[in-house]
Amino acid sequence: MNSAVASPRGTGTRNTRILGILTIASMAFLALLGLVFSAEDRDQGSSVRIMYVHVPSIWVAYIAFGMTAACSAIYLSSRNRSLIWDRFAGAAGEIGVLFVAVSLVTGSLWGRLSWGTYWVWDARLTSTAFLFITYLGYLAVRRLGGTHRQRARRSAVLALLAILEIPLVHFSVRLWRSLHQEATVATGGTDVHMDGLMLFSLFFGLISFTLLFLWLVIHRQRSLALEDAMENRGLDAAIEARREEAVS
Amino acid sequence: MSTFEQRRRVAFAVARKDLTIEWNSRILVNQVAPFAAIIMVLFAFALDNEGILQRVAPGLVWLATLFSMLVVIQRTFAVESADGALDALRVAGVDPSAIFIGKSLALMVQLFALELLLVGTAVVLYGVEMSLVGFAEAIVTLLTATVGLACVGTLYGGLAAGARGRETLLPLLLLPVVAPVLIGATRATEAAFGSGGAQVSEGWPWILLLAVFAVIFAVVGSVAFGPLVDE
Amino acid sequence: MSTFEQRRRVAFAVARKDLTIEWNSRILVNQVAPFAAIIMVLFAFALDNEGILQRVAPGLVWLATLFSMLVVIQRTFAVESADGALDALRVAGVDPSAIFIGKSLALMVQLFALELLLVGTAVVLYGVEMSLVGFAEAIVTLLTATVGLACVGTLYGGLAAGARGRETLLPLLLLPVVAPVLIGATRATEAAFGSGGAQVSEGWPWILLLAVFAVIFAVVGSVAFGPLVDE
Amino acid sequence: METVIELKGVVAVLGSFPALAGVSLSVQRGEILLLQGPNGAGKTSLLRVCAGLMPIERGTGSILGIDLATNRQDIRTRVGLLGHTNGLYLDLTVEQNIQFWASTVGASQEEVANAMSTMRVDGRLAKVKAGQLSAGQRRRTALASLIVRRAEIWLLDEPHAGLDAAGRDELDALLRNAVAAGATVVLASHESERAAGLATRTVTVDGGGAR
Amino acid sequence: METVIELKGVVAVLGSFPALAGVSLSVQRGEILLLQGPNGAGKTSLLRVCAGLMPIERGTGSILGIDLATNRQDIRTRVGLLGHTNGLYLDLTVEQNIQFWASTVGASQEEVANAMSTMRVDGRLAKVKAGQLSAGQRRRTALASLIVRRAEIWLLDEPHAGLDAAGRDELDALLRNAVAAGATVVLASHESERAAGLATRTVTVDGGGAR
Ligand code: HEM
Ligand SMILES: Nc1ncnc2c1ncn2[C@@H]1O[C@H](COP(=O)(O)OP(=O)(O)OP(=O)(O)O)[C@@H](O)[C@H]1O
Ligand SMILES: Nc1ncnc2c1ncn2[C@@H]1O[C@H](COP(=O)(O)OP(=O)(O)OP(=O)(O)O)[C@@H](O)[C@H]1O
Ligand SMILES: [Mg+2]
Ligand SMILES: [Mg+2]
Repeated sequence: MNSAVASPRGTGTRNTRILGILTIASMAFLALLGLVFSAEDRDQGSSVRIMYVHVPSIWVAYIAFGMTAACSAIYLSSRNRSLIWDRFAGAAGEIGVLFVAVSLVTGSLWGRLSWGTYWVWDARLTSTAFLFITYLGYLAVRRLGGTHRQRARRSAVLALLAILEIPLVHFSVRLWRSLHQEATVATGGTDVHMDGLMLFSLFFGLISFTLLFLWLVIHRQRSLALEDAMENRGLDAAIEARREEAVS
Repeated sequence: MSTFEQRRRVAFAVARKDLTIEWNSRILVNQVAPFAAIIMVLFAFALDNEGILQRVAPGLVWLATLFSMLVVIQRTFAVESADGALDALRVAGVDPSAIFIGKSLALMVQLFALELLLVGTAVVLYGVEMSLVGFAEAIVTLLTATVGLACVGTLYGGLAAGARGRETLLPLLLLPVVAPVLIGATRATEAAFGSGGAQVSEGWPWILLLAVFAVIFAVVGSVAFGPLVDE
Repeated sequence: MSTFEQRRRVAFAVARKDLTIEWNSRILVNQVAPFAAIIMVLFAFALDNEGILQRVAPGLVWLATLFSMLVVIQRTFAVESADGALDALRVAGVDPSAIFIGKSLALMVQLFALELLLVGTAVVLYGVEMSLVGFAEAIVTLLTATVGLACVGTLYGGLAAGARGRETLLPLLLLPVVAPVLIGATRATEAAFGSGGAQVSEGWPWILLLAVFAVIFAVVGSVAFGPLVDE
Repeated sequence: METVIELKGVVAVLGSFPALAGVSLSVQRGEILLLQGPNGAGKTSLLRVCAGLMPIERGTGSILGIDLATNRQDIRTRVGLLGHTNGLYLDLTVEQNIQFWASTVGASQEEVANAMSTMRVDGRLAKVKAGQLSAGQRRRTALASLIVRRAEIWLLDEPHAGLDAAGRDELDALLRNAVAAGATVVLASHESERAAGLATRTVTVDGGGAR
Repeated sequence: METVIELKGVVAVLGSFPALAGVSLSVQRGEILLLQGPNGAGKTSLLRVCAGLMPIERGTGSILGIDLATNRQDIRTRVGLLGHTNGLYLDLTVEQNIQFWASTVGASQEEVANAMSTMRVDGRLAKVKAGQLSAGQRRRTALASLIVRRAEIWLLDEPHAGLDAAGRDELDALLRNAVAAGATVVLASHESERAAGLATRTVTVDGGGAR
């Protein structure tokens, strides 16, 4: 953490640059897979290609929110309450929100193509929207103000509550019979009705999006650390100025 | 009695102050707008069965506007009474009708921004396709409805502001009065959206109704705000 | 840490205080209840075409409950922060989980009364005919939904109470969380009312969902209220 | 001598309680009148009646020659009241607060700057939101925005409360200047030594009456 | 001598402003410590830190031997704070307010009655809603409900403000009694003469530090 703080030029290190190159390469390959190699779907035609963005991005969002919750739990249970966990939680939360947004947008474009409408009030779609809003609320609470520790504790508790929304989203299709695709991949069953390359592309998409996520989170965490450090330095100056106020 | 020039100056000062407060606190942008969007989602969720939703979309836009308006008005008067500023305004001899006009103006700006967002959401979510005339009609509807809503909201908001338990008095006073706006704006929006096969031309009489409402409450408000709030 | 006995005493003291405040000010009876009734009428205005209303009556009951709940919660925390009493509570070292339980209890009582009224209105206005089992089911639905709503409302109400601009943070936090209650309670009520040919027996799984929600938020709230509100 | 406040047998109620139970009082231009009396005596209510905020139930009164029963709106443009609360917008900065009051009465930028430096809420504080000020700083801001309103009668409810030692002296000087410029001051206070040194006359309020 | 408050280099921030910029202070049991200093100096913030209400950003501190950084909830059960606001429920009567606080700590009916008569909010006032009281009567009610909370350290922010002459004397007597019974008092005040007579020691707070 402190290496990033020490280098004033940016949040990159050698390792993250490697990660970044990997991410870009795998993204490029994913584009090839999705747009060129994989076949059109029998029913959906070319529009099925949206899947390689839509599905990995929501799964990565789950991972992100899971990470937010895990880091929050670690923060709350650790003895020394290191703020690094809070920053990881916050960074993952922000990027998770981004990925949900991507999934919402691609999903509704896909919906336009395959159902003829951008949006229906189906359980999966609605619960995804609620998930999005819940984490917007989480980010709003992070910005409520107070000391870093107040922010960390408050938002950690909220993150642990918010994660409860994910099972709701995931199982919503089964709870309420809905238009949306039932869970076909992540059911744990054996009867996966997807062509091999499609499945491979999907999982490859998951991997590349996860790489992208990790890359973003590390940078975001470091920039948050820099912000905190700046604030600390600002506090030193502010304390000096405050002492000068004394009339003596 | 103050001159016209004075009154204009004070009204603008009040409006500027309210908008500055919004600018400083960003409540509308950060919180009311998401709230309004959530309301639309909740409605949809509670009511969606068998395609009811598409037909009632314009009604939902206006219901969401009304509920968000309640929040905005409460906030705009909470700001006045938090530290007794309303008393200070009254005792500064600021002309009540200027206060009314100023606060209504600020409320109009905020409401209009909110409605644009809501209508935009509805257009995107429900796949509404509007003609150019329909679009113009929608804008005119928003404008006239907003003026009426802002005036009546300010009037009753001011009345409720003094009372203990204002969180609950305001909706009680306000909701019955705005029912006509709700109907008129919904019908006009239906015409603009073409929901349920409505024609664009069917909207104008409703807009007229909204305009009449706006004028009535702008005038009544300027006159009645003093007596209602002051005593 | 306080003993169980202490905590119980404090929780009851807090609940009694909140109910006394309601008794002294009669806000619920005089203002929230009429507000809720007006909401139901407004819905009817905005939505009534071709018999939609009858089908969605249970949804309307719960939407009206939710919106009134927002008002009641805002009021219950406005009372705490009007003169800094929340600070006083905190510095008196009153156990946060006791505060949570006490305020939730008081909120439950108030919400339950309100819901009885709303359901009664719906039954009378829409001519719902319930079997005895349906009636029992309706009551159980009200009870379980109320516990969940009161707990989650108190939790987020407390969080929002400290913040500037609390009028609007609360709905943002609250609405996505209560959506499951809204669905569950609506479906259970539909079963109890027999709306759209629903069977009474279809309601119980939903009631189970409501119960799970209530338990989760009662437990989570008791634990999380301190950290969320206190710091 | 010109009589600026004239009350005869004024009764004013809060709810059903007669906070003022028959007050007669007359104040001349240029006086600094101190209202003293125990808690709940009716000092605040008396000031609010004089400001035209509280309606009177019985008796008659006139402020600056304007009738209290019928013309309260006109009275208000000519008096200034500092109550127990400060009347600030907590989300506006100190400067924005004072600017707002200045623009309602048409006061100049110079007057604003003067008022702020008189009450020493300029410099760093000018850009701080009123909601973030300390208690005394809020009181100072309220006084500064009272200054720009240029009242003919200053009605002050415990104006010293919350001010620091220097602020008290500044306030006293301010009031003496205002009186020298033709204003009249009525203030309620429990700090008898300090206020007695400032006041030209003392009236004791008790049980809703004045002596 | 037992040290009940011990602060070392405490920094506490409001927003991003260091309201306390390194305060060191130690208070012994039985002292009546007066905090003096100009507006905005940090007196209120210091009292709130000692009450466990405001978290500290840097430095260390302990109250009654309990660590301020980790154990604020435990501190709060043993101190009592009267802030600039009164912490009353405006829709409850005076008696109901005090009863409520009594029932949170398990105080008896007798203690309630005693506290009410000590601060003279019994009789007619007992049944008046707190929201309808005069400023001084509210302050008295807040003090009465502080009495029933039986704190070991009393933290008082301008407790004299708003009280009438008799009330000030009653408050002084109350504090002296509390100290005689083993409590410690820290109070902030701008009324130097009155407070200096009461205090056993004076500390000047300025620019977020204490001397
Ligand atoms: C705005 C519209 C949409 C939203 C918000 C949305 C949301 C989601 C979510 C949250 C998941 C993850 C489910 C989970 O495993 O927990 C998902 C998966 C999926 N979505 Fe969508 N979706 C939308 C539109 C569509 C459309 C139009 C299609 C295709 C017709 C589609 C096809 C899929 C598929 C195939 C999966 C993978 C299912 C699985 O194996 O679990 N989605 N979507
Ligand atoms: N609704 C009511 N019912 C009963 N008594 C009331 C009501 N409203 C106000 N009062 C009483 O009216 C009086 C108001 O007095 P006022 O505020 O003018 O006193 P004050 O002289 O300013 O006191 P202080 O020095 O404490 O500020 C108080 O005694 C209060 O208890
Ligand atoms: N968000 C903020 N930004 C800038 N300054 C702030 C902020 N919040 C608080 N302050 C400053 O912090 C200080 C708080 O001081 P505090 O309330 O402790 O003073 P005090 O000694 O009690 O003063 P008083 O005698 O006026 O009550 C004030 O100077 C105030 O202006
Ligand atoms: Mg008074
Ligand atoms: Mg202070």
